[in-house]
Amino acid sequence: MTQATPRQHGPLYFAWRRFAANKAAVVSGLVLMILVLMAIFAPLLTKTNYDEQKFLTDAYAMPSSTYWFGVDDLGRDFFSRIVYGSRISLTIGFSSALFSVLIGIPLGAAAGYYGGAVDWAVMRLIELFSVVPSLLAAMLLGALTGGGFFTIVLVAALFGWVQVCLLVRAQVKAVREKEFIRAAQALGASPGYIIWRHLIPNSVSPIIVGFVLAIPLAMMLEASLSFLGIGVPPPLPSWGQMINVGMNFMYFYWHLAVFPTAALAITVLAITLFGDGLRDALDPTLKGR
Amino acid sequence: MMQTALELRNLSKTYHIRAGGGLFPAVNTLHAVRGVSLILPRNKILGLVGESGSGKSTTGLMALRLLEPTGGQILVGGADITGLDHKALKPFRRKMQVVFQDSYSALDPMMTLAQIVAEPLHIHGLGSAREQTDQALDWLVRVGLDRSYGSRYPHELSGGQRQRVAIARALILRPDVLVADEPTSALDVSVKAQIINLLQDLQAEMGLSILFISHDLSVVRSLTDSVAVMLAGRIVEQAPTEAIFADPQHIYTRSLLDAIPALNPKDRQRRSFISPAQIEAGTPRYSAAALGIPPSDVPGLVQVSPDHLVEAVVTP
Amino acid sequence: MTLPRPRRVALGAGTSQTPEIPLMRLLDIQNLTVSFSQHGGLVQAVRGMTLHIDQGESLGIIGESGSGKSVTCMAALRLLREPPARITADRMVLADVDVLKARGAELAQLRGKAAAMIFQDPMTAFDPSFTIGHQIVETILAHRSARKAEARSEALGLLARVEIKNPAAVLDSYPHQLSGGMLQRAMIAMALSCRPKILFADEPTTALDVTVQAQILQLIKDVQIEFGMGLVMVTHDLGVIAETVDRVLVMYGGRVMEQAPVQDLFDTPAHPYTVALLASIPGRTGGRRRLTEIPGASPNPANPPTGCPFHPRCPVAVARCSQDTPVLRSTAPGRDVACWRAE
Amino acid sequence: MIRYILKRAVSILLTFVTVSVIVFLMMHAVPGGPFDGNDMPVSKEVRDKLMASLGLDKPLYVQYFKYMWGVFHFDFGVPFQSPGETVLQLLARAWPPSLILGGLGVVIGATIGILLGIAAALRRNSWIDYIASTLATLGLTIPVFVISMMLILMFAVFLGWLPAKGWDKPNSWYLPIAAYAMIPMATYARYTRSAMLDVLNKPFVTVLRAKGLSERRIIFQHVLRNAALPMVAVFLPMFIGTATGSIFVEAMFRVPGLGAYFVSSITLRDYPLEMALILMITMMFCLAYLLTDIVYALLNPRIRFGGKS
Amino acid sequence: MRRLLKIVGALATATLLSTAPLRADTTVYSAGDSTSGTYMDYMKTVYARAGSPEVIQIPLTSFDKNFDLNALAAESWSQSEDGLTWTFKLRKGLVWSDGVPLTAGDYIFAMQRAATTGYDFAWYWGYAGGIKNWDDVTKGKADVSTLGIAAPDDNTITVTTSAPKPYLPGVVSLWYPVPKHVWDKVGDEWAANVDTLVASGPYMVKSWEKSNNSMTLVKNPTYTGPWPASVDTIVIDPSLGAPEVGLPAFMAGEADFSYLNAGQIPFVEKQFPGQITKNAVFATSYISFDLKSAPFDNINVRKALQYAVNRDELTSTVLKDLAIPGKSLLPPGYPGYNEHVTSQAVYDPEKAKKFMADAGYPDGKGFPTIEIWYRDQGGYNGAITAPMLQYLQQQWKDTLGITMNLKVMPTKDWMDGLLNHKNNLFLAPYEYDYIDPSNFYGIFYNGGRHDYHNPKYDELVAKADANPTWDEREKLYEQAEQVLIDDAAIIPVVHPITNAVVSKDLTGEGTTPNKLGFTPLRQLALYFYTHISKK
Repeated sequence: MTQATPRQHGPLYFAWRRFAANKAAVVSGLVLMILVLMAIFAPLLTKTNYDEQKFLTDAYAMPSSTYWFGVDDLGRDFFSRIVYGSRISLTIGFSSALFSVLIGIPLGAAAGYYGGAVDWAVMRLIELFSVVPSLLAAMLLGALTGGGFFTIVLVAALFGWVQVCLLVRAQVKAVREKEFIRAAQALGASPGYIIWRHLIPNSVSPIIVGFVLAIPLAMMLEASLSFLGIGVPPPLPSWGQMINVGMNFMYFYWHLAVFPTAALAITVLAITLFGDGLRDALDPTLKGR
Repeated sequence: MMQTALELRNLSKTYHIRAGGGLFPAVNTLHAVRGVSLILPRNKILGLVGESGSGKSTTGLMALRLLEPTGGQILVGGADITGLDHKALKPFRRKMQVVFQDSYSALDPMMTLAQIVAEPLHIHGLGSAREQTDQALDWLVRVGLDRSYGSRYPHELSGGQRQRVAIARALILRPDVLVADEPTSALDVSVKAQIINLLQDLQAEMGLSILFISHDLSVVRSLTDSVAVMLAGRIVEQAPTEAIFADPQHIYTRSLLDAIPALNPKDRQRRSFISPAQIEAGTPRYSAAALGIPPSDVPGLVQVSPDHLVEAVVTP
Repeated sequence: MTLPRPRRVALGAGTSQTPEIPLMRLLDIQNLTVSFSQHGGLVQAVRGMTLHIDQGESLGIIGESGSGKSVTCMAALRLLREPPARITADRMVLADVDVLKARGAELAQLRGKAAAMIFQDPMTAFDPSFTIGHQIVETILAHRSARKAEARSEALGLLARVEIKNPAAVLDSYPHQLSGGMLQRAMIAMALSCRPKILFADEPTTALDVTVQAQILQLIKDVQIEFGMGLVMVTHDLGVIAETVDRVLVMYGGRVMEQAPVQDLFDTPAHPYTVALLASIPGRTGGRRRLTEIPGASPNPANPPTGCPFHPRCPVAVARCSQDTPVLRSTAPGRDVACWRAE
Repeated sequence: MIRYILKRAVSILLTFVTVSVIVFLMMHAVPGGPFDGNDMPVSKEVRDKLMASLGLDKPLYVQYFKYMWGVFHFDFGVPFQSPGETVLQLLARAWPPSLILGGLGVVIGATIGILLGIAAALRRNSWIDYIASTLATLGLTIPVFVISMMLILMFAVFLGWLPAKGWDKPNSWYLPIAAYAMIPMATYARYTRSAMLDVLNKPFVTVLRAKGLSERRIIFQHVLRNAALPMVAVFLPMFIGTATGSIFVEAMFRVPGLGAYFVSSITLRDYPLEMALILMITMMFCLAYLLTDIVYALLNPRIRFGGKS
Repeated sequence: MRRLLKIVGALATATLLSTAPLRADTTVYSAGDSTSGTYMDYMKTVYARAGSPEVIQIPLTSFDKNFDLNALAAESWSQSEDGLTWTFKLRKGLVWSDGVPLTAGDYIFAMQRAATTGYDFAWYWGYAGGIKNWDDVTKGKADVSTLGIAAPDDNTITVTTSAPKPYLPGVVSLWYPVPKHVWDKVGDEWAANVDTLVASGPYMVKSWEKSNNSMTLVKNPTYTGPWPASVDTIVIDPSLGAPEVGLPAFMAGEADFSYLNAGQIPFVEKQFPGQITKNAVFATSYISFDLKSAPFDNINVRKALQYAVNRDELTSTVLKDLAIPGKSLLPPGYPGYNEHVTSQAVYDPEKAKKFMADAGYPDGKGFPTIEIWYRDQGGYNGAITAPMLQYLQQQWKDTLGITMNLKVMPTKDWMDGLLNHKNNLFLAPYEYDYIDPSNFYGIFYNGGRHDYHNPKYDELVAKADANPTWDEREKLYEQAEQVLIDDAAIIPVVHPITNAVVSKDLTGEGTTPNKLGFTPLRQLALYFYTHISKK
């Protein structure tokens, strides 16, 4: 009866097609995948653990065929530390983003769907977070909680959810006006059903984008907090902490600052471009460009 | 006696809108719908006609309780559903369904057609998941699609096909009343005819009662049994369809009919703008004595022939 | 009217123009093809379109969504983004200028001055940040050297001409403050501001109410005659065609199916598609009834059928229809049909 | 519109008060006080005596109201770490460098960023786009203190062209401002690009082309004007965010601005200064958002004139 | 000239500088400490003082680069028979820079004010000075007039201590005068303002840029005491204190010396060979335990940790150039430093393992995960703490099988944790205040800083403190330290040192190493600034 193509594809398939056409995003995705694999299989890639001071006599050694990224001030193979550092830094990024999303989705969905007083309350909460200088709050929280891994995740999530929440709220608000929501209401569906079955699946793009773009924010925050001394405690090799230490050696032992900075920059760049690609691919308003 | 599927009694909707600046802006009251009373008889199609802003869609949404009326009552099969809460309303939801104009926004883009059509069954917990899907696929066939469409997504379909899916979803619960809010205005001519025919067929098969909201008088003429014309939130004329086309009483109805583009270039005519003042001046006047009712300065619905109501001023 | 600046005259004169073309011919398109690259594939929206329009003539292009009628107009003014769009034609001359070769200022001069266009949705057609007056005045100033005050008073006159009751107020209004009908009038005024030789109207009344639609159509017809413009009315509504134009082009699947004077088309449609289309119009007669419908759906431009694009839905199709694409041929003076079965 | 502004003002005031309460409570919940010793413990009696002399022995709510009452009279107290002056005097002396640094940084960064963004949007997917995007992303991917360090090494240590620190000589401004401008530049380049693309896809742009306007006029008058609207919304808050001093840039270049006090007020438990800094920034953010709302309304005829839709 | 210098590459800078023409006035560009201090008044605030008050006021006594005590404001001093009262005779003819004579009353007043309104110094004069009634006065229990200090006449100061303090002349090296005649007019603010900041020392303040606490000091023309000013002008810029800033400034000729961080040392060795000096600190970084809670209430655990520290490897690798092994509480060269004590601080992993097993944690099994808390700070401590602790972390893990986490915190939090027993393991730094063993041993006396209570130790330290004979004192201190070692109460780890690059133009005693090989530099500010000359 029609000549429509026989293959069936969901909307996400077309998003994928659009994404695949974006070279920068695809390359970023590959880089990101390599980084994640590197983090997962760190023990297989490195000759020592991140905290083994095996090369004390070669401390500060420059990069060479033996030590690809050199040796740090504590006699540790710097390549091992960079590789293991991807674990810490990516974990901070991902878990902060996860918490951001976990806080942002329900609040954003509720605000967008119910509007009125709920929206007002959520917006005031967001306002609260947007007028407080985040770094100051981070330091205060750091002082309160004693710093460390969880403080960083907490702070990043605390200030990262706002973006996710706003994205989800805007999307839910837009989707809520769609007639299929009216149709579901006419069928007697409860608000919970509508949010769960219709609004959240249709907000998957902003959620994914919000999640991906929250990762680099958290990673950069980690670097900043490390600079202020509220970072991950040594000897855990977070890139931010390594940059902070390496800065002192930049005059001569440049490798101690350059490699972690490059690792952080490449990762953040990859995630950002990947996120941009995802947004372009998923955002229906930019469709058909 | 004719059974009533849906009855609206004196239904109205008022919005308060702040206008202007200053500390104490004037609050304008917008009467989107004022005192609309309508009866949709069982197994009939009633056309609700008007231009944008006339309140016809608002009336339709209120009839479905998707919008809370400011005043008046809604009766479904004789039962008053005006004040019912979500839970009490749910059984009535099964009896009343809706099809919208924009078929693209009417279907969840993230769901397959089978899921979309089965959703009413799912919400009302009718049958197992398998039965629900089965029934949904049957309905796809019934509205002229193929069972294989069940695994497709809305964006893969044409506008007409999507509207078929929307109709399937609306009718899978076998409702008594269907509110169709401009279901054909976004469609191409050739597809429009398909959808009108489909509605005709299903209406006849299922004994459905349809409230057909449209601004397109041509479609209304081909589809409906009777027509109510709305203007600025009021009904200004109501009559069997042919009576409206053959003998429009209200000047606004006449202007609407005049505005229909000619279907033959030979019938081209000059048209002029009809202002609200002209409408007011053109509102029919009837002698109270002839009608046997007390005179009044304000327009009200007057019965001019057995089924023909028109808004008119009753003069002494 | 002021003369165009000398440099542009020289540019215009320098472009290719063949002496055989009658002086009256405003637009001449031969074998226009427009395709879009999408997801790596190529979608042909217009396939071998040929049309012409002369001074003072009104041409209707009718077709369903996806038939390529709007794309044709956009292509004539080079308003499509290239890429993804790709336009080829044996000939595409608008007001003696080769549109496909025109660049930059020459193109800008073509637009608005040689040909103006009004669009389907007046609500999104104006820049929301500027007043109506500003947007009309800037159009005038873009094509003519005039003082701002002159341009403004001319804009005022134009608004009055399009039957806007209080033109001064509308001049200083922002788009969001006006109704759709009012905006469409303002858009017509803006289109007229540089006295174009040809006016493209792309579904100008689809977004409007019935009564407003009637008024706008009347207005377009009036100004077309008054300004002696050529008119290209693009629509899917046979009623609009019947109301406004002299000659009709029926498009389907990116191709021209039939061309005829409007009365002939309605009286004696030649192409099966036109016949079916006319039959499916609702409300022609009184009484509830089933309509004559055209089965099936419009062709998918990404995957068009071979042969005649209409053959899968055609009640009189023969084997040949699915293989060979029928060419548009003349059956009577001023009448062309692309159908193997048409005589 | 006045009503709209008043409504925003009230809501923002509410936010401000909430922030002040939360911060005050958090501040005092942090263990240790201003008089806990550095190298050797201070005896309890001495500490109590000193705490009492500053009213820190009173219940928290009393301290809060007392402080806020002072704030109401522009009395922010005396900073513990610099008791020779009032908090206001300290701000008056430490803020100007931050303000100049941040202001110039944002203005220069935003200007370059906007130009990059425009270029990138107009030549989408061309080499200009890629270079602009890379530059923009670089500013967001390398921590600003590393950028600062690289600038110092490059221009101060190895080339010796510019001083590595300080704020007293005119040429000591270049490097910190350059470092400072990176983030606004990156943010604005990204933002402008996407806002421009957004507007370029609007139907009215096609209409403008159909009217025969020159591409230059379309871009610079219409597209930019419409793209500016969402950009206005981020400008002021960003300005505040940096005009109050970047801890990092100021620390790296030893600019005598407010930056250092953010850290020291917290580590030294300098409650009056800590509170004043947070309140000040919060207040400025509040005002910035309010102002943004107003400017937004002024730029957007939809809000300015109300009307339909 | 200066512009030219900047354009020429960094390599040439040093050579060009050395041939630069002599300036009419000699100006030294120097690093300062605090960017945030307010009062240039040592007696008011020790830790947050602005600039270098020790250069503009004259203390009673002071140490030179060989750590010998010199008489400054005090011409002579004597101890009473019972050893409880000291009499200091002031040098005659000392005047404030405004011409008002400097009297004993200015010193007395400084101390009385410190006892009543100060807090930074409260512990010092009680603990180091042992001044009679000091603690009661600071706590508000006794009137200031009962304080054991007096000025019988304008040139005499008497100090009464609650126990004999043979080293008191060293302690009073931190006793600076406050100009009472100015204070009476403007109060504490006298020290926050150039106009009222009268000087009694070799230099006086000419200008003071409040925003970054940089200041210009010039010769005090009224100064008649020992150690007169040796250069015309000193420009002190606190921001130069950090090596990252100081070195670029040094290379640009904007500083006459700069401290170096570990990464800069090899770079400077190449660029400025022979110009690096090591500087005396006299500080100790040690591990301290909470002796009252598990697992460190078990002496075997503490001993195990003690024996598992390889100080020599630590300082030859991780802390190369930054520290020397810390095998006793006292650093080498410090009075009382004892080879016998240090010989016991050996690295013996086998012994360590045995102690661990004895404590019930063979191979660290069952040993809780411990956290070590350390302070977030800059300077030489900041440079060594993190690497040192990571080294220890790894070493203890390898040797003893125990897991240790690190936690850094601001000083206030650290002190709070230490005092309130919030953790059981700390890294503590201590830098001398006056040159006498009692300074270090006092940290553990009667609770002191660490809540360490051992009657035997207290008795030995008290005896040593009070004994007038140096040899006997030295023996008693040795015994006291032995108690600490036997208790394994602390683990001294390293003595930090600092490195600096010094311009060739800067010469004099202040920049030449002492007999131990250390240069005094800014660490001994008064000595340094009065014993340098600039080409």
